Amino acid sequence: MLFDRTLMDLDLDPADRAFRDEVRAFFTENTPDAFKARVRAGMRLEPHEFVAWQKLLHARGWGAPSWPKEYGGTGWTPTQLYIFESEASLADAPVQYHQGLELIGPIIFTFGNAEQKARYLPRILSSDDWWCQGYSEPNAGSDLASLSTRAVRDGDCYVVDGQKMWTSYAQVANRMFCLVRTDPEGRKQAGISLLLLDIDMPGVSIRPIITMDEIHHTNEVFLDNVRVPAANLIGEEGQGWGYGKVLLDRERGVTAATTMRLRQQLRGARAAAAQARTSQGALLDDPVTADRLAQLEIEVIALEGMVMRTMAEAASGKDSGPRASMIKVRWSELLQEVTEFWVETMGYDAAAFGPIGNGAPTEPWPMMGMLYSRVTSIYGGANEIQRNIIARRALGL
Amino acid sequence: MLFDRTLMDLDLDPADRAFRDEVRAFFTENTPDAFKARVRAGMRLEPHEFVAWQKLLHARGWGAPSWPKEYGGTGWTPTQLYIFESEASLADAPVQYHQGLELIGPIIFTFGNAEQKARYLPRILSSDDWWCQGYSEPNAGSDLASLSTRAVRDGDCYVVDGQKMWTSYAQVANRMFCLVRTDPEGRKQAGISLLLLDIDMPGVSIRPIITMDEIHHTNEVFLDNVRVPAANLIGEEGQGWGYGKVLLDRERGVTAATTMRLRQQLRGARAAAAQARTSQGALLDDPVTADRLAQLEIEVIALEGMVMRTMAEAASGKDSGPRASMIKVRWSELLQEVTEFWVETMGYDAAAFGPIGNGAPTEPWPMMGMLYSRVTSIYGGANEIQRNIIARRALGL
Amino acid sequence: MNFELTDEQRLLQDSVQRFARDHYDFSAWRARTGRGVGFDRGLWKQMADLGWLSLTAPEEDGGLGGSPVDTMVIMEGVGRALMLEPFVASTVFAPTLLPRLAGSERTELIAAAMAGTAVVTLADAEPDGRFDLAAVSTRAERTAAGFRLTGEKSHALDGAEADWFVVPARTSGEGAEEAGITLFLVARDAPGLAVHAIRAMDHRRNASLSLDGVEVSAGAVIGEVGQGFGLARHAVDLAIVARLAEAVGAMEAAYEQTLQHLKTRKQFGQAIGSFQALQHRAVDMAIACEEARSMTYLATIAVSSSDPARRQTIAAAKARVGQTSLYVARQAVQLHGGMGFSDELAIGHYLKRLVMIDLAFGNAAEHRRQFAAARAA
Amino acid sequence: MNFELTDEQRLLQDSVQRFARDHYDFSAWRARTGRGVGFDRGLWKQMADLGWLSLTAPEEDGGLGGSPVDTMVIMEGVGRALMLEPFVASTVFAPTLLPRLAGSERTELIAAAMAGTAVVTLADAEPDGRFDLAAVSTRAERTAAGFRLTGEKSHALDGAEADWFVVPARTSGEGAEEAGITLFLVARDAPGLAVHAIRAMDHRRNASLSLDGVEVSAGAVIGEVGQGFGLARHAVDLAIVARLAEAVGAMEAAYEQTLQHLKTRKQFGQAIGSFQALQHRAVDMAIACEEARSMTYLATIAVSSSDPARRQTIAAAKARVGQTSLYVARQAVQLHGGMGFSDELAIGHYLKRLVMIDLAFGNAAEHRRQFAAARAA
Repeated sequence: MLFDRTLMDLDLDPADRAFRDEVRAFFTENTPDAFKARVRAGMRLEPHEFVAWQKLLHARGWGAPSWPKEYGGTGWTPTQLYIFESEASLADAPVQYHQGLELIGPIIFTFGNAEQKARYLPRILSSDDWWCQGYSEPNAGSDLASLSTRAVRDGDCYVVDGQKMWTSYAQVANRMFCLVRTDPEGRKQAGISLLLLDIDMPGVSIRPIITMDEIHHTNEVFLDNVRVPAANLIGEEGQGWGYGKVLLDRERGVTAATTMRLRQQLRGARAAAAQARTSQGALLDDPVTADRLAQLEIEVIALEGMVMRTMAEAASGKDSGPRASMIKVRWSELLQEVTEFWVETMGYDAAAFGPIGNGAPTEPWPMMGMLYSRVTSIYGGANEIQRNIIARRALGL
Repeated sequence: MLFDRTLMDLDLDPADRAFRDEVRAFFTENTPDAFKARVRAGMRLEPHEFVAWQKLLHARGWGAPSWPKEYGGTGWTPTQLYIFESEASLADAPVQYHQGLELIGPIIFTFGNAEQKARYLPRILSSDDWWCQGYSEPNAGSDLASLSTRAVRDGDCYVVDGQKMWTSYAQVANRMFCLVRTDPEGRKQAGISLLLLDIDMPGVSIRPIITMDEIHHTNEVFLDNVRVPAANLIGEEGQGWGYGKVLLDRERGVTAATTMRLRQQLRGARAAAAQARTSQGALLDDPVTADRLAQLEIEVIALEGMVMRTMAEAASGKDSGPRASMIKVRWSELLQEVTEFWVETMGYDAAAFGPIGNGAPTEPWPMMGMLYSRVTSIYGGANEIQRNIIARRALGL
Repeated sequence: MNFELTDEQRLLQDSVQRFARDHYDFSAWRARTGRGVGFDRGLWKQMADLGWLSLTAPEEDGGLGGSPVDTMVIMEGVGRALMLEPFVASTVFAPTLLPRLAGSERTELIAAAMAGTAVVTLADAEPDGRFDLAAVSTRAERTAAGFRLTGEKSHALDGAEADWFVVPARTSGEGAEEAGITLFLVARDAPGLAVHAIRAMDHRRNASLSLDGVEVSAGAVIGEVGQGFGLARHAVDLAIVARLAEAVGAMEAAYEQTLQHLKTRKQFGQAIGSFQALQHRAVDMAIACEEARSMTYLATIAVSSSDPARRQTIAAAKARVGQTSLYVARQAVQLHGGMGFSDELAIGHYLKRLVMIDLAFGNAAEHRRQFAAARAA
Repeated sequence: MNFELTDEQRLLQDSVQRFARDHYDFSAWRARTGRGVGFDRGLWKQMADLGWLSLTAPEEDGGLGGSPVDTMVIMEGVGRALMLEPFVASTVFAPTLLPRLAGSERTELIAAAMAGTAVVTLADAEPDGRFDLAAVSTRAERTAAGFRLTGEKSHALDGAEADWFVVPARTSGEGAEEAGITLFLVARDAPGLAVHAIRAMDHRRNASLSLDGVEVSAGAVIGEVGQGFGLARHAVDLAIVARLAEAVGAMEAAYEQTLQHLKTRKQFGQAIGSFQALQHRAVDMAIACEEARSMTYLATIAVSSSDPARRQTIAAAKARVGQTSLYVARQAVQLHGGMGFSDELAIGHYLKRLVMIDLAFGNAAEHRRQFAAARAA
C-alpha cells in the first residue's frame, strides 16, 4: 500500500533501487526504539540524542546528505536524497539537527574563508559543535531587517551588544551565528553582518523560554559587551543580509525533507484510530473517521508530489521558483491537522498530559506534537510572510 | 425536529404562537406549487411571479413587513418578523423582491418629501412600480465612490450622462434610483446625489447581461442626455453618498431575512440525498454524506442564532454593530456550500442542464441555484469589502 | 426572543469579573500552576462565600434554585480567567445529582457542596466506550448491604479534586443499552476504589477510576435502580452547556488579546493590524466568537426546555463551539507569532483549555455524529 | 524521478497551443456555444489530420501507440481552451476498447475513430449505481445470433456526439459484482436503443441511454464474456487521468486570467492585486494549481504501471484535483467580481467545466471513499 512503501517505486532505476535497499537496511538496523514514538508524533529528539544520531550517520559516511563531497558530504542526487528521506520516514528515524548542518554549514562552505571552513565544517559533521541561530530579536521577528543588535569594530574585535530571541537550543550550543548591525546608518537591510560567536565568550547570557508544549527548546540570548574576534566575520562586512536570505531560503528547503515525515504522523494517527474503541468497534472502522483520515492522506500525497517535482527540477538544474515556500506553508498546515486528528482519536486518553504537581509531562508525545506543530507555521518566516514572499517574488503582485 | 419547526418554539409567548399559526396557514394555503422547486434551490422568481406574490401579500395587509404602519407597513415586532420569515421558509414561499420594498422605499419615507412619499410608496406596496438600482458602474463596483455618471442642473431638470452596470431587472423595471455625481469637484464621496428616474425617459437604454446561471437577471443601463425633473432629487443635492450608505446597510439587513431561507436549501439537499441511490442504498444513509449534511445544518443553526440575537437587539433598541455584515458573509458562504452539496448528491443527474441546441435550460434549479450562489458573495459589497468594513468599523483596525 | 441578562445576573457577572481581577490575573494563575497548585481551597472558600456554589442548588436544600443561565454567567468568567476550580462538579453535578440520593446523607452533602467542603463529580465514560454515556460495562452486583461495583472509568472531570464520585454501573442489561444503568455515590476513600489523578494540558486535574469490588450501601443509589441513564444524560447535558459558556469566555478573551496585539505590535514600521490579511483573519475570529456565543445561548435556553429538538440543539452547539473556539485559539497563537507559542502568555493556555473543553463529553466530530443520529431518529 | 516532456511531446504541446490560438479563442467558443453548436465536424477533421486522434491507438492498427503522457499533453490544451470535442471518447475509449472487439469491424472502426468519422464512448453508469462501475443491472440475454440488451445507463460522456456506445451489461451475477459483466458495442441507430442527449452546464453534450431489447451479434462483445469489468475499469482510469489533465489546463488558465485581472483592475485608486488579502488568495490558488499538477503527474505515471497502489493514486488524484480545481475556479469568479459571474468572460465557464470534470466518473467525495476502501483492502 502506498503509505507503507515509497512512491518512488513508480520509476526507480536499478541503481536507485539498490541504494534504497541499502538505506532501508541501515535505518531498520540503527534506529533506536526509544526515538520512535517521539519522532512519529513530530517531536524533536533530546539534544544528546541528536548528537548520537549525527555521530552514527557520520560514521556511516552519511553525515551530510545534502553537502558536496568536497566538504565531507555525500554528493547524492536529488533522487537519492528523496529515497534517503523516504526511508528514514518509513523507519521512524529522526531528522538530523539542521542549524549547523543545513543552515550555517552551507553558508560557511559558500561564503567562508579557508580557515573558517577547516575550523568549523568537520566539527559540524562530527557533531562536536552545536550551532545555534542568533537571528530574531524581540522587535525583529518576521521583520528581520529591523534588528538592532550592534557590533562596533574595536581593534581586531567586534564588540557586540544586544538581545536575541527564539534562539533554539542555545542552552546546549557552544557556537552561535549571529546577524548584527555593523553600520547603524543607511537602509535597514544595509549594514548587517554575519558573525560567529562562541557561547562561552564573556558577556553572553541565556534565559530559557518554555513553550506551549512544556519543553525547553528555546531561549533569549543577551549579548553584553561581547568581544568577538574580527576573524569570525563571514564574508564581507555589511553583506550579512544577503547571506541571511540565502540561509532563510535554505531553511525553507529543509522543509521539503521534513515533508517526507508527514507519513510518520499519519501512521501514528492511523494506529491510534485503529486502537481507539467505541461502543460500535474500532474508531478506524467508523466511515467518517476513515474518510477524514483519507482526506489527510490524500493531501499528503499531493504535497509529496510537489516535493518530488522540486527535487527532479533541482536535478535538472531548474529553479523551482516559489515551491519551497509553498511546501513550507502546506507542510505546517498538514502537520497541524494530522496531529490534531491524532489527538482527537485518543479520546479521553488525551487528557493525560502529566502527573499531578509540577513534575514534567509523562511523555505524552501526540499531545506535545500537536502543540509543537503550532510553531511550525510561525518559525522560519510565518506562513503569512511566506505568502507575501510568494506573491511578490513569484506572482509579481 | 429542529429543521421542520421554528427555533422560536423555545420561548414563544401565546400571542406570538397565535401569530405563527396565522402566518403558517396563510403560506400553506397561498404558496403556488409552481414556485416551490425554484425557491427551494435559492433561485429568484420570474418577474411576473414576484409581482403576483407582492400583490397577494399586499391584499392580506402584509405588503411591507418591515415598514412602519404610517406608510402602509405592518409595524411588526422583530419576533413577528422572525416568525414571518421562518414560516415563509418552511412553506417554500418566496422572498419579496427587495429593491423597491427594502431599499428605495425606506429611503423615500426617511429622506423623501411629502409629495415623493405620496407618489411612490403606495405603488411599491401594490407592486405597480418596479424599481431598479443604478449604483454600480463599470469602474465603480465595490469602490462605489468612484462613480462617474454626471448630472448637470439645467433649469428645472438634471441632465444625466453615464453608464450603470449590474442593474438587476432593468428590463422589467419602470423606475430606477440612481447615484449620480452632481459636483465633479472635491472629495470622491462628496458631490454625489440620489435621483429617481423613469425608465421610459428619453436617453435611457438597456443592454442585457447574461450570467453564469444562463438567466437574464441583470443589465447595463446607458444614460445619454437623460432629462430628469429636479423634483426627483431625494433629500439634498450632494448628500447622496450618505443616503446610499444607509441603503447599503439596509441591503445587508435584508440578508438576515434571507438567512432564514437556508433551511429551504438544506431541505432540498436532504431530499436529494434521500432520493439518490448508490449500490449500497440511499445516499443519505451513507454516514459520510450524513455527516457532511449535519455539519452544514449545524452551521445554519449557528447563523440563525446570530439572526435571532440581531432581531432581539433591534427590538430592545440596541445596535448590533457589525453583525449584519457578518451574517451576509456567512449566509453567502453557506448558501454556496449547501447548493454545492445538493448538486453533488445528484450524481449524473446534475449533468442535465438543458436541451441540445441553444434552447433555454429545462429548469435545472439546483444547478442554477448553485451557480447563482456565486454572486451572493459579490453583490451588495463583496465579502472582502464586508470584511474590510467590519475590521474598520467594529474592530477598529 | 430575549437574550438579555436579568439585573441579578448582571450583578453576578460583575462579581465574577471583580473576583477574577482581584484574585485571578494571569500572573497569579501562572505562579499557581508553576507551583503545581490546582485547586486552591482558600479561593474556593471565598467563591462559596460569594454564593456561587449555592446558586443552582435546589431551594428546599438551601440553594438559590438558579437556572442554567446563572451557571452560564459564572462559567464565562471561569473561561475568561482560566480558573482551575471544579465549577462544573459543584454547580452542575452536585446540585443535579445529589438531590436524588436515596440515603440520608443527602442534606448534609448538599450543604457541604455549597460550602465548598465536598466536591462531587461524575465518572462519565469507560475505556471501551469512548464518549458513549450508555456504554457502561462496570458491574453492580447486589449484596446483602447494597451493591458491589467493579469496572473501569476513563474520565471524571476534576476527579483529582473530588471527594465523591457518581459512578454509573450496570444493574442489568449490557453493551450500550440505556436501560439497566444505575448511578452510585462512591466516596473517594472507599476500599477498592483507585483514583488515578492526572494533570491535563490545561492544568485541570481529572481522574480515571478503577473499581475493584467497591462496596456501597443501598442508600448510595442516585435516582432509581436501572434508571440512571436519563439522569446522567441530563447532568452531562447541563455540564456541556456550562462548558460551552466557559469556552465562549476563553475564546473571547483570546480574541480580545489578539485584537489588542494587532493594534500595538509593530512590524515593517506599522502596526501589524494594518495588514489586510491579518484584518480579515481578525474578522473571521470575530465571526467565530459571534457564532459560538449565539450557539451557547440557544443551547442554554434549550437545555431546560421540553423541546423535542433539545438534544439536537445541544449537540449542534457542542460541535460548533468546539470548531469555532479552536479556530479562534489557533489563530490567536498564530497572530501572536513566537510569543503566542510561549508558556509566558495566556494565549497558548487558552488554546490548551479549549482543546480540553472540546474533548470533554465528546468532541465536535462526536457531537456532529450525535446531531445526525438525532436528526435521523 | 523525471517529470520532463520529451521533444516529441513538446512539439505536440506547441501544436495544440497553436491550434487553440488559431481556432479556439474565447470569442469563437462563445459564438459557437451561442449558436448551440457543440461538436464542430470541420474542426474535428483538422484535429484528426494533425494526428491527435491516432496518437494513442495501437501501432498495429495504424496508430502511434502513444502513452497516457501524450494524452495528458493534449488534454491540458483542451482544458485551457474549453474545447468541446469528444477527446476522451476518441483518445481514450476508442483506442482502449476497440482493439478488443470480437467482430471483424475492429480495423475499420479504429480507422474511422482515428479519422474522426466515428465517435465511440462508454456508458459508465446506471441510475441506481451512482458512480459504481460494477453496479450493472442492464441484462444481456443470449439469443441465437448473439445477445439482447435491456436496461438503463445514466451517463455516457459526449454521448450526444457518439456513433457507437460501449455498453456494460450483465451476462451473469448481480448487484455490484465485478464478475459477469460483459462489454458490448452498440450502434447509435440500433433498434431499441434510445439516446437521450442532454447539454451539461459546460456545453458538453452527454447522453443517457435506454436499451429496450437491443439485439447485438456475438461479434459485438469487447474482451471476454463475463470479464468486462477489468477492461471498463482500465478505460475509466485512463479517462480519469485524461480529465485530470484537462482540469489542470482549465484551472491554470482561470488562475492566470485572475492574476492578470488583479494586476490591471483598479479600485480605490490602486490595482486590486496590491491588497494583501487578495494577494494571499492568489497564492493559495497558485498552491492549489501546484498540488493539482503534481497529483496529475503521479496519476498519469501510475495509470500504466503495475504498482499495486495504482488505484489509490488515481483515486487520490481525482479527489484532490476536484477539490483544488473547484477552489481555484470559485476564487477566480470571486476575484473577478460581477464580471466573473457574467456569461461574457471565460472565468465562469471554467468553473462550469470544472464542476463537470469533478462529477464525471465520481466526484471528490466518491474518490476519497474509493481511496479509503483501497487503503483498507
